[in-house]
Amino acid sequence: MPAELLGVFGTGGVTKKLPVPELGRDELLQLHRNMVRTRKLDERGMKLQRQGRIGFYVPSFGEEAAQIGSAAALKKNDWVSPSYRQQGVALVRGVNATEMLDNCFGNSGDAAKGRQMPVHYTFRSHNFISIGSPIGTQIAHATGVAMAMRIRGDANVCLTYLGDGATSSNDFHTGLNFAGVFKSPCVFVCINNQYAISLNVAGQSGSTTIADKARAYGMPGVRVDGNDVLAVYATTLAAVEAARQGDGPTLLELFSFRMGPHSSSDDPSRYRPKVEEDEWRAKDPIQRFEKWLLENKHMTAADMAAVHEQAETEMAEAAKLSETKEAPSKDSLFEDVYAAMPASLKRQQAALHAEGDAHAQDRNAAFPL
Amino acid sequence: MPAELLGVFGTGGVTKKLPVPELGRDELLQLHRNMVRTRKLDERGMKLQRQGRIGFYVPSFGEEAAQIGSAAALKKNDWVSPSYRQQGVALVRGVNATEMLDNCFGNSGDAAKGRQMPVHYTFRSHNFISIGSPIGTQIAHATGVAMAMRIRGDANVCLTYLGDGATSSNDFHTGLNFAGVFKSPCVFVCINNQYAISLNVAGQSGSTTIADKARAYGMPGVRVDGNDVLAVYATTLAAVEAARQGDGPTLLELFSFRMGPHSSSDDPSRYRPKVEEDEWRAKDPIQRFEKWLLENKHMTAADMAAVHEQAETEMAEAAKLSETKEAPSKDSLFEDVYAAMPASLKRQQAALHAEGDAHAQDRNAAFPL
Amino acid sequence: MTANTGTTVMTLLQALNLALMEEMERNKDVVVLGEDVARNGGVFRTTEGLMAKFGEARVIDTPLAESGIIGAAIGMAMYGLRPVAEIQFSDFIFPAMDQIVSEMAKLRYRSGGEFTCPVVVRTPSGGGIRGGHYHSQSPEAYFCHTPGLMVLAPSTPEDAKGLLKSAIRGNDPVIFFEPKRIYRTVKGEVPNDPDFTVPIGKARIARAGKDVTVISWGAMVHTCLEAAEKAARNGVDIEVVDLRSLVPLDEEAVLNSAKKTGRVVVASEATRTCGFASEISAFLAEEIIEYLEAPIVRVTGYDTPFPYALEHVYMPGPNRVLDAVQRVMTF
Amino acid sequence: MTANTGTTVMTLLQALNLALMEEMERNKDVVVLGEDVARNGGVFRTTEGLMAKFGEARVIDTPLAESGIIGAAIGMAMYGLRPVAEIQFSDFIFPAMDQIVSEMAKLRYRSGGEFTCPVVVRTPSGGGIRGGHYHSQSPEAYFCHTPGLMVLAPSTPEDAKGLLKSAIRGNDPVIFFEPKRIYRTVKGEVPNDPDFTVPIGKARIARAGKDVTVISWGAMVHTCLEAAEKAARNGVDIEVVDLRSLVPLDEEAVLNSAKKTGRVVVASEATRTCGFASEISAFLAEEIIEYLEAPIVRVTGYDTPFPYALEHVYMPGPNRVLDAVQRVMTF
Ligand SMILES: Cc1ncc(C[n+]2csc(CCOP(=O)(O)OP(=O)(O)O)c2C)c(N)n1
Ligand SMILES: Cc1ncc(C[n+]2csc(CCOP(=O)(O)OP(=O)(O)O)c2C)c(N)n1
Ligand SMILES: [Mg+2]
Ligand SMILES: [Mg+2]
Repeated sequence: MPAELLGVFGTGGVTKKLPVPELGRDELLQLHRNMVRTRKLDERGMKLQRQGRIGFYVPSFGEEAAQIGSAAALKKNDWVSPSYRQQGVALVRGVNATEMLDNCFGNSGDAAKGRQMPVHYTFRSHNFISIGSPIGTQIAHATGVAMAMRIRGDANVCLTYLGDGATSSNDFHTGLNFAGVFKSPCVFVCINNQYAISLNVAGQSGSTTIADKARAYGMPGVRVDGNDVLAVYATTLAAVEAARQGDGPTLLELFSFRMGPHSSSDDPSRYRPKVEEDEWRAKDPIQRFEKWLLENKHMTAADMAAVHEQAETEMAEAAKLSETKEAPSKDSLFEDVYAAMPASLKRQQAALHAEGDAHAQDRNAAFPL
Repeated sequence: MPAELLGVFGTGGVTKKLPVPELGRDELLQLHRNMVRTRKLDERGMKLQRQGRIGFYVPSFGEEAAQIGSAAALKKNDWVSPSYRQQGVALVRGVNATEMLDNCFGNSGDAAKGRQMPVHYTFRSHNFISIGSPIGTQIAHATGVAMAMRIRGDANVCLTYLGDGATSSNDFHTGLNFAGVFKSPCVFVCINNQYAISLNVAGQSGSTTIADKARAYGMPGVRVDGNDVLAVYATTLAAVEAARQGDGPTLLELFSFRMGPHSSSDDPSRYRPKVEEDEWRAKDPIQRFEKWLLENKHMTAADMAAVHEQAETEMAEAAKLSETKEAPSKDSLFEDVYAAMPASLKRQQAALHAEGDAHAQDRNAAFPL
Repeated sequence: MTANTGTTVMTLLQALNLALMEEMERNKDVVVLGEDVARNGGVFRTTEGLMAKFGEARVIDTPLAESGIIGAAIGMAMYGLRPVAEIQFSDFIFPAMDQIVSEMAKLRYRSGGEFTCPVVVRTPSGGGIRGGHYHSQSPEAYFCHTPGLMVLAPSTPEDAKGLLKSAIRGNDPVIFFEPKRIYRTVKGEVPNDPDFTVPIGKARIARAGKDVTVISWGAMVHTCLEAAEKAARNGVDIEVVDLRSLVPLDEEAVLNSAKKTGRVVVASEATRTCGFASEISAFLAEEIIEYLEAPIVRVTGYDTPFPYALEHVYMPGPNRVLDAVQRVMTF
Repeated sequence: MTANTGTTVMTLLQALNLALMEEMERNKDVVVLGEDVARNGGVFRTTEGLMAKFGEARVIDTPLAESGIIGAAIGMAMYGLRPVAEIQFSDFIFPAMDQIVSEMAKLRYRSGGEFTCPVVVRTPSGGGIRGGHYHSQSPEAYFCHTPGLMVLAPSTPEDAKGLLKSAIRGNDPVIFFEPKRIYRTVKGEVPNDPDFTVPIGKARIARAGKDVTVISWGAMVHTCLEAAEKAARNGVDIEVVDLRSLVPLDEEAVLNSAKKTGRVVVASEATRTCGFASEISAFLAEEIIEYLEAPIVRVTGYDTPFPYALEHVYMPGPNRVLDAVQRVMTF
């Protein structure tokens, strides 16, 4: 029997209804605010890309509930091992939008010193691990972090994010298998947005659900309506606290939909039917939560409009700020390869300096793709 | 609920009893004969190693039922993608012992031209794929072979063997995942001998059984008493025929025990209790089958003694024959890297020839490990 | 259908697509597999139209696992097919490294020739598209160091088509590096004959010259040609050798050009230490050092991960090649 | 407990075991993980006694997955531990290649120094134990070509101990190749001082000489020394440079010796094309070609997979080194 689909709102194919989690009004509004901020950040990111101001962007449209609900279940000392579609999670961790857009602009304010493509963030002070592009690797890191937490005797938890496509990766298998053996305090959050670029999840795996895969590792698998922020929050909290108490890891499947393109380079009309997109637009996680907030009188329509407007302004201003910062220095190219720069790199660095500005022409060449 | 343990003999923790498969007397005797031949071949291999006549050996003591019963379920045009502990399977495929021992001696009669360690066989004409040492890689090959069978429209099946340790490998995951998606005519036979060198299967994975892992790939998982040759035969046959008919792959767990050391280099007393070995010696698959054969009057004790004696002689003679064959030629070092030898290798080959016998001393140096 | 004679001008990407079309047409054992190759036609559109023409059985969207793509391709090849596997970016080839190094490369040898592995692994490679760390690397040296593999890196539409066709028809595993930076910008005449192929293991003299030999491959060949044009204006006559095939190497072409000019520069985008540029240099220093009038100078990427914002500083442009030429000319 | 002064004679294996003991004692963040390392003490017994002394929490038998071993070690290192991961044979490092190349090597750089990755990957390497294809390879070049990694390859008990301790104390990821062929056969004096370390990035003159420079590392150093003794009897004075550290390279030591003798041989077990021997050769041909009196000759394994029955033909012995010496001496 495949895993049940859990939800609080009780719509969208949910087979088992959960109680409303105990959250104060401030906490509810905080969830809402961060979902809206995530949406606005993504809209800004896509706009900057379309305007040619940044080179690339990866929106998380439709995955706001999955991100915000799960990240809200963590404590400050917990760790996050993210994939590249987790800007909402970073906001919850306390990162500000400028820090993120500095990365997208690849400027000297970027913690990664402009060395990575946009959306490949690193926020050490927020226990938010540096993001790489290779699919799945972060899953095994999460297990390692969690193993270390246990070895150190810290009552912390590591939560990792992965896509449905990432369930096929080598490190999904090793990460979950190691965590199952060592009962590591780890929560594996798969945001099943049903697509890995053009491949539908049905082509990704023969298993009926992703939560079903947990059994292979001796851990519980929980399937949740990923567009239901309250359900996401409640189930993640349960998994996180179980891990914290030594009960071992959980695989959480947050069933959702990638409402936008895979990235700014992608054109979904090539591979997925418009009707599917329309159907899921009706399940927009922000709208669903707002409907519930209104019905339960936690907010008025005016409150909501204000939140949207504030978030819009926040992101516009962050973008303006980031855009003014200068590019990283040439010297930064050679730093941080090793703790100390070896002789060979010093020579390479010196050679670059010796070139002076003679090669400005090379450097300003437009790139063809 | 974890997978049930199926068996015909009905002993050794079996939770669900299977009917005796429909097999004629000749077929039953054939199973018995091949189990005994496997045992005798392994005894000979270990002896040759202890005597210093071959450099290394990997016995399959205790896994005779698992190998013979499963391989007997295949047809001639089916393929086998083996790991390094499948000498019994090769015997069932029609390989003779000399062909195998030629490999162990690394002589010029070896199909692999003496290029691999002992027990790394290749038998193309028996659809028995070349064995490598890396754990797990053969699993993905099996899926590829099976995908090709479907693309070609051939009603063949590919069966692959893997250990309990191999279930942790990258290619277990990718091999089963691809097969689940493409419904490839493939049977994954995991001989769970409970050890991966020194690691007990409990340390290998958190899942309760290996068969349980099938669910992650949307395929049936079947757990069988691997020391019960009739149960192994019946369940493998069912899986093979399902695959042949287009019903997709199966993961079969043959629950058994590695009665010997991991290899001739290994000393199990360092890591496993003697009582465990004693307990499993009582479940010796050959003895159990012989008991059943006697009880059901398919053979007499005298018949059995004759089979043992013949197999003993067969292996002794095969060893004698293999030992006389000469070493591969120096030139063979450079062949088969590519379909045609490139200039660089021709130069390297010429350089070796130019050395003449001047370096005989280098070559005869004793190796230190 | 194009005529069997004459040529057509097309981009490198179109040439690759055409090669796949023709080989799939010619031999039904040719199958294509990889991530997003079927329905989406490849993220770069190299496999566009293949699924429509040859069906889902032969053009296969796989799950997201490079190890599985290559592992399955090896199995298919053993059974008799000729799989062409795509690794979406060469940066993502590493999850498949075990299958490539331990299995694909060694299968023929370790089975005494019983099993062969005619798999072609196509993979877009190199920088210049603002792809940062993981969409820009040039990992060819890892595969050149692995006996049993052929390693190809064309730089023109004609060679791209001709070499890909040779690779698919051949009986050895091939890692085929596609210069993604110039997929669409470099155009050229490509023979229409569907049996036109380019032999593996033969270099091409991209520009004849007498003063300095510049050896390169892939997209960097165009950088070297640009440098050569500039140098010509200053009276220095550069010979540009486009290796096309790294393994097997056209030793003769390399030796002849180096002997002729006595001055050698090797240019490559890859990181410097243990790159294939070092191999060429070592080969020459061992075989014909007595002909050399100057150091063998390597122009390469730095020994750092591939950067994003400073990509244009990192990647060797024509002026960096010219600096090296200057060094060997004035030695 | 040994005294803090003086030395003790021991095997290379014992020296490695002692280094692990001492560093685990010194810093409780040091943990050991790998296949069969705990209960079994490692298939070569390098980790023998560690579990008994430091417990199962710090000496960890992992499931059979190199990718998981390295992936988990990276996570541990990010959290603040200093994991020492064992890959049972260096031939089996390839399933972990993605974690090593894409993550371990790039983590510091791509996070602007926010995250570091002080993981030491110990792995027995090289031929000579009749291990055939998959228990004999020398894959160091793959890692030398990967910026961000340090690559060490000691040849003596003293260096084995001192370098392993430096690696564990350092803040960079290290691939530590252990010369398994000489684990038990090479013995030597090892300082008792638990704070004795050998600096990373410094070569060792294993034998001073004036006629020819022979550069090597790992077990091959002993082959070169044997060749040097033979050559000495014929009046040829070989200087043997033991690199110990491939990345970072002691450029000065290599340049100085090569300049002094003007004749260079580089010897390595690994396959020839794109091996680290080629890198040394290219480095010299670029930096000091004007000092060289002869070709730079590489003595290496052939460009084939590693064989079994003909291992003794494949592996370069002292006479093959002497042939190369002869070639550079008589040029
Ligand atoms: C190892 C690897 N292979 C291929 C890619 C190219 N790629 C980038 S994202 C992606 C799809 C990922 O899908 P999923 O895991 O579902 O995450 P989502 O993008 O839906 O968030 C692919 C194939 C990659 N980044 N890494
Ligand atoms: C990738 C890889 N890692 C490590 C090894 C070393 N090794 C050889 S056999 C083995 C254990 C395999 O256990 P299992 O899969 O249960 O098979 P069994 O030996 O029990 O038949 C290990 C770790 C290897 N051959 N390949
Ligand atoms: Mg997805
Ligand atoms: Mg086992």
